[in-house]
Amino acid sequence: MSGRAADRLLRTAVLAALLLLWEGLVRLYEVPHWLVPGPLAVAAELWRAREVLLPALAVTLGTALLALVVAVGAAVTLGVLAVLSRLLEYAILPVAVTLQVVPVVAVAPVILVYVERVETALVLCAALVAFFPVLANTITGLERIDPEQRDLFRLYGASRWQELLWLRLPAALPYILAGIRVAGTLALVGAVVAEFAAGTAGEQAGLAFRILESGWRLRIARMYAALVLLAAAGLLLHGLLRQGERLMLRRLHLAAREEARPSSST
Amino acid sequence: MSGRAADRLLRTAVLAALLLLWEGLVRLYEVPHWLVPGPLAVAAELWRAREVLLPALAVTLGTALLALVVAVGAAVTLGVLAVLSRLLEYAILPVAVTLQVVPVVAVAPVILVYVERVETALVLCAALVAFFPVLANTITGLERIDPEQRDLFRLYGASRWQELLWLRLPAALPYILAGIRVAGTLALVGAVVAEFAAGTAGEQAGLAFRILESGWRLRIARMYAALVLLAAAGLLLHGLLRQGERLMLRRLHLAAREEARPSSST
Amino acid sequence: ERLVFGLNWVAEAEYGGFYQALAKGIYRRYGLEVEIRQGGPQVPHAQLLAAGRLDLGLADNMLLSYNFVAERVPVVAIAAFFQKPPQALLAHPDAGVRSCEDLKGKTILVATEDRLSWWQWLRHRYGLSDSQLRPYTFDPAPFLADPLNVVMQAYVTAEPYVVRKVGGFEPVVLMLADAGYDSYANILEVRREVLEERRDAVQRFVDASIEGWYDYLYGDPTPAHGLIERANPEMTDDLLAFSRSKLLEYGIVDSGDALELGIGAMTDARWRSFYEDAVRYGVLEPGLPWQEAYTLEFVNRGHGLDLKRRLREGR
Amino acid sequence: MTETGAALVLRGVRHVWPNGIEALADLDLVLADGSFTALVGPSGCGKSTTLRIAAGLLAPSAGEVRRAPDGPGAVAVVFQDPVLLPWTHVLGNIALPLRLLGLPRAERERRALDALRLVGLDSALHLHPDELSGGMRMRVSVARALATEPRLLLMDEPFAALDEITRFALDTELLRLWVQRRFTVLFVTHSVYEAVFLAERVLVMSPRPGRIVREIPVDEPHPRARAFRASVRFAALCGEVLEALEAAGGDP
Amino acid sequence: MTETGAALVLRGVRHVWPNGIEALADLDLVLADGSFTALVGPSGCGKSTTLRIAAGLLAPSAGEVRRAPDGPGAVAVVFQDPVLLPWTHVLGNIALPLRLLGLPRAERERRALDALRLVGLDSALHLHPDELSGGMRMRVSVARALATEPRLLLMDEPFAALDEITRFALDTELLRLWVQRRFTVLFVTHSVYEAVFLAERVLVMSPRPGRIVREIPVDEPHPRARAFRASVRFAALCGEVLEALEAAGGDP
Ligand SMILES: Nc1ncnc2c1ncn2[C@@H]1O[C@H](COP(=O)(O)OP(=O)(O)OP(=O)(O)O)[C@@H](O)[C@H]1O
Ligand SMILES: Nc1ncnc2c1ncn2[C@@H]1O[C@H](COP(=O)(O)OP(=O)(O)OP(=O)(O)O)[C@@H](O)[C@H]1O
Ligand SMILES: [Mg+2]
Ligand SMILES: [Mg+2]
Repeated sequence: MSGRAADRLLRTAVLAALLLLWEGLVRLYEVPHWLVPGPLAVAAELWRAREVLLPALAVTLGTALLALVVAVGAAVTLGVLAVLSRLLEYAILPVAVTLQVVPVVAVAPVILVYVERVETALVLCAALVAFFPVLANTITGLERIDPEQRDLFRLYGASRWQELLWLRLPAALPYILAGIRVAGTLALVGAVVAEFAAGTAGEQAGLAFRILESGWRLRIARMYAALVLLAAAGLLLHGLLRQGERLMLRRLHLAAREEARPSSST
Repeated sequence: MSGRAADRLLRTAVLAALLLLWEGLVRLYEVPHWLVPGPLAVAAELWRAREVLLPALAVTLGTALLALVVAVGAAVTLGVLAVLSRLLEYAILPVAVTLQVVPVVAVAPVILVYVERVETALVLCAALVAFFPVLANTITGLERIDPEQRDLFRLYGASRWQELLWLRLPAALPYILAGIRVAGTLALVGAVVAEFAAGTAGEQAGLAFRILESGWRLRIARMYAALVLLAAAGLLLHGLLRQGERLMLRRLHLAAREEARPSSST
Repeated sequence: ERLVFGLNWVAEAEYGGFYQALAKGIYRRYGLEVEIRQGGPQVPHAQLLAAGRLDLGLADNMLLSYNFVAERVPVVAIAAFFQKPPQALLAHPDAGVRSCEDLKGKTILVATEDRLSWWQWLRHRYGLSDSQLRPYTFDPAPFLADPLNVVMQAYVTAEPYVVRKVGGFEPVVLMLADAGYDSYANILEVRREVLEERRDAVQRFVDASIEGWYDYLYGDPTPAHGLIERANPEMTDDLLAFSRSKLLEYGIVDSGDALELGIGAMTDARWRSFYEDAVRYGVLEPGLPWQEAYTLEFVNRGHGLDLKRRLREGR
Repeated sequence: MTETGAALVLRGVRHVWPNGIEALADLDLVLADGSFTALVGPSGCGKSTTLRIAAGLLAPSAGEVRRAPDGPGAVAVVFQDPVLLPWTHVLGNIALPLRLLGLPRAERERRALDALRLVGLDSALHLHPDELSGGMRMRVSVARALATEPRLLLMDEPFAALDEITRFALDTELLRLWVQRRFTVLFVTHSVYEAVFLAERVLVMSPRPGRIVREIPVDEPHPRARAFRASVRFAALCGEVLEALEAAGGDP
Repeated sequence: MTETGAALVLRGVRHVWPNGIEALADLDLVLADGSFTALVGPSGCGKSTTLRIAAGLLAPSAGEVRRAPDGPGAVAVVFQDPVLLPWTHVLGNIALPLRLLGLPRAERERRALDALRLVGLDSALHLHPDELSGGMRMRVSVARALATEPRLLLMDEPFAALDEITRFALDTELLRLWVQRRFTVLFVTHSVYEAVFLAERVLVMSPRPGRIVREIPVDEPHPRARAFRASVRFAALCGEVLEALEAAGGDP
């Protein structure tokens, strides 16, 4: 069995164990079904409600992905600007922290007034949730460069832009990518929270609506089914981003190499 | 004027400029006061409502700080465990991503049902919001160690724990601290969101309650006053964490040194 | 005897009777030590009630009561403190909206939650469409930003006050009750377990609350208002007085069956007809044992009618 | 040489890096216990790779590696780069392996200070690596290896960053220690003179792929006097190594 | 030496690091345009610090620094560490300064390839720094500096990580280039032999605090033959430098 196959097996086994634990706990403590249903009940409901939940997932995922792109684009741009000029840093950081700290429900009304399309408003709200970790990591990464490498650039008269493009950005990549990985899941939860706050229902209803609806109707199994879908989407997104991160860092020879090592004896 | 004083002056000037811009925009576009009030109106309201808002801020800040401690503790512990054992990693990451992706309002019922004290429930909810960036950065940092330094530890028969304590953790510190900085602001917004979900009102009401209540009553100036307080708290927290981060990294000789450099000629 | 009673929203005049009962010691007189817990927009009220975190709670409308049955959650409705739902639509006087017939073509702000309840009634009765909807976040700003084209949902007890104060105009009010949405509101719900084990205490709570409501509506509301303001400092005397006057004006608490049977009154006919409407509009599934959603054994006894008479005469 | 009683045996060792570069091909190397061997070869021929395989830090693509004794503390390596931990001072860096090996605190301090004195850095005790010069860093690395008192010492150009005087002083100290403790040494150096002055035999590697092409015994008894460096025999031996090196062929 | 026509002048330069270490005290150094100066001194005496100040990368605590000509491209530095960018290959690393200096693509490639050939790495063109041996990395760094064709070349132990053969070959190449282009060289080395073989004069530094204590002219004309290394004059000069170095005093 190859290492990768073994890895996948282990991963699946752990997941199965977690689900078993969940079912076991629910049964052992006789947790009522309308509080926390067991995974079997949730799975059954997931199957039953698939025609409602999957389109909702698609809507939310679409919002989240768009928001991720917007958030990463904005955060990296702002991070670059903040590092390029102290003046800009002092302007950008307070605004960024403020936007991060203010809950979506409080900004949603303003956004809804000024943005005609609800879909656009949702993307904006979700992006607001996702962008700060990327910004923070980008700034940290851009600032943590090797002083000798920087000397090299100074020596040959590099402009700030050249230093940025050929030194700071590649050197900051591990930080930026770690931030993007966090932003991926945040964009997803941001999309849901935005849906809560901005409230769409009907045919373009996202998962948030299904979660709320199930909550009000006390169809908790369905609510958990929606949450499970959300979690699955989150895991998938996280896994993809992590994989992409690894590939990119390896390509750029920035990965912390794991070399083949001898076993203890031999 | 010393560099630091100049710096502070610049910072203040930029902040003042931002406020001026805000007031200017509000006046120029005649934004109605019940949509976005100008900073002057907000400042007046802040002063008027100080006896309501300041205690609320204290409550929220208390929740946020506790949540930050809990989140950082949990995230670093889990990050360490995930790096120590692949099995644990496969168990921890899905759960962590799930908890990150599921909105607070959806987990709040379960937490509120099982946790007797509302304050404790609030802290837990806020910690849930804050902990993922620390976890992600911790894992990234713990995994990105210098292969030669690792060889050194292997050579002298270091146990996993020794490697962790004396190599991985110090080497990961810049990542962990960047994560904590993000977590600080997230804990704050998390506290507010948790207050929404747990719905504490009355005497121990935090800022969330003031924000919502003012929003419905269209006392938007008061809502903005609450938001301004929140933002100020966020900025303060962020600034403190950033300063602490710098000091710590400098003490450990992990900072990217900025040396005195000659001016272009001389 | 201790009872924890959860509100489904933050403290306001809509709960005036309960606060009055608390403030004037009516509960204590009935041997009860009642703790009132506020709710809020995202507070999982129903789940807290079902899980036993609360002994008694309030349902916003009858749909929730039926949902308890549909999902086999052991919670029952025992009294309806609002005979009419206080929900309404608000329009600018110049928007040309005089009745629900005029809503066609208007943009309507409706909260997500309400799209599953009264919006279905409105939509079916007046041939409206989902495409008219925009989100309502309980913030009237989007309405005020474009009052000639936008119609906003509202609690008749609160938002008209805000609109008048901030928007500077007296809005047209369309009561949803008049549009055929005849749900009870502020429905007192209790877990079956509590009902069976502490039947007597529950009855005393209902009776004391009814007295509280009569006292609040027809007596001096100051004690309740004091408590409400303490619980929710954003409340003002002004607003509370406004809300209370609307409760009286629209007969939200005391009208219809309640005039005969006392506050809290419920009838089988109303529960049946609402369920049938809900099925017709696709909100609930047919075939539900809908009678299990409620019990009439605690109300309809004319409790407090003499108190009401005394209060009115005293004035 | 027999393999019994050998401190290190590499048999038919081959190493191919993931990028396809064949760093070593069929390399045989036996170090008798207590012997002092120098390894020279052109840049990029595979000396560092050999050392890492010998230390057990890199698994060869093929071949056999044996160390006796083995286990933590038996082998010490001076890497080509200093490989210091930036977050602790010189003393902490030197004490690290001693801590890992579980030595008591007092013993750690004594050994660390001894080693620091040996490399002439007792005054830099509390400086951090980023406050040291290149040569000082390398000396810390040497002190760290010596402090563990290993049975097998693998050194990758330990003194390349040092001036002639310091270098010679450290050469002499190393020899003194070796005569005293008789550990086994594999010493990679670029200085032919250093190799001949220190070692009992000099191995010459050739590149592409790396293997050992020449073995030159240096039969001068230890301790060696300074006069040896001025002797005709020394010059002749250096000449022989240089010739072998030239024949091995480097890049330029 | 007059200061007019000097490529580099350091006057009364003093440097104290933030931790209080006085690395340089009242250092005077004048490099005539087109001259070749070697700088030797015990480990930690301040050679690298001097070079960084000379290059304009570090502001001295006191004193005056002048370079002529100055500006991007006029000065090139070979740092003591290779300082390569890990995310680009050898060619990219060498072409980087040329790109920063705004040279057209074709010119960049030509110069980079020439420099790589010079240091014998034309076969490693597309390898990344983490795939190179220590000596190869250092040669990339040298090639990077040479490719910019600077007027002032500051080198900090550029060949310390190289074997004798490669080192001598590169010494010779460097001299050939210097004779051809007549740029100014300040060459820090630990090899007294290398210093005497290459330079027109050898400066000896003493530590704590660092200053120049001896200047030894080497009046052998360039180009120098291999025979110079075997001459008695060479040996005598080396002896003189070694003596000065010993007098300067190092750490051990
Ligand atoms: N991590 C690596 N990945 C790929 N190739 C490598 C790696 N490390 C070394 N090499 C290649 O292996 C060969 C041998 O490298 P090694 O470091 O053993 O040489 P060396 O003899 O120590 O050279 P030097 O004297 O320059 O230090 C070189 O050709 C180099 O390009
Ligand atoms: N960044 C720094 N901070 C503090 N002290 C430093 C720093 N860099 C160097 N030093 C100190 O300055 C002195 C001179 O260092 P420098 O690197 O110039 O020595 P060097 O002559 O190049 O030595 P070597 O031959 O070992 O490279 C040393 O004593 C060192 O401890
Ligand atoms: Mg090597
Ligand atoms: Mg140096």
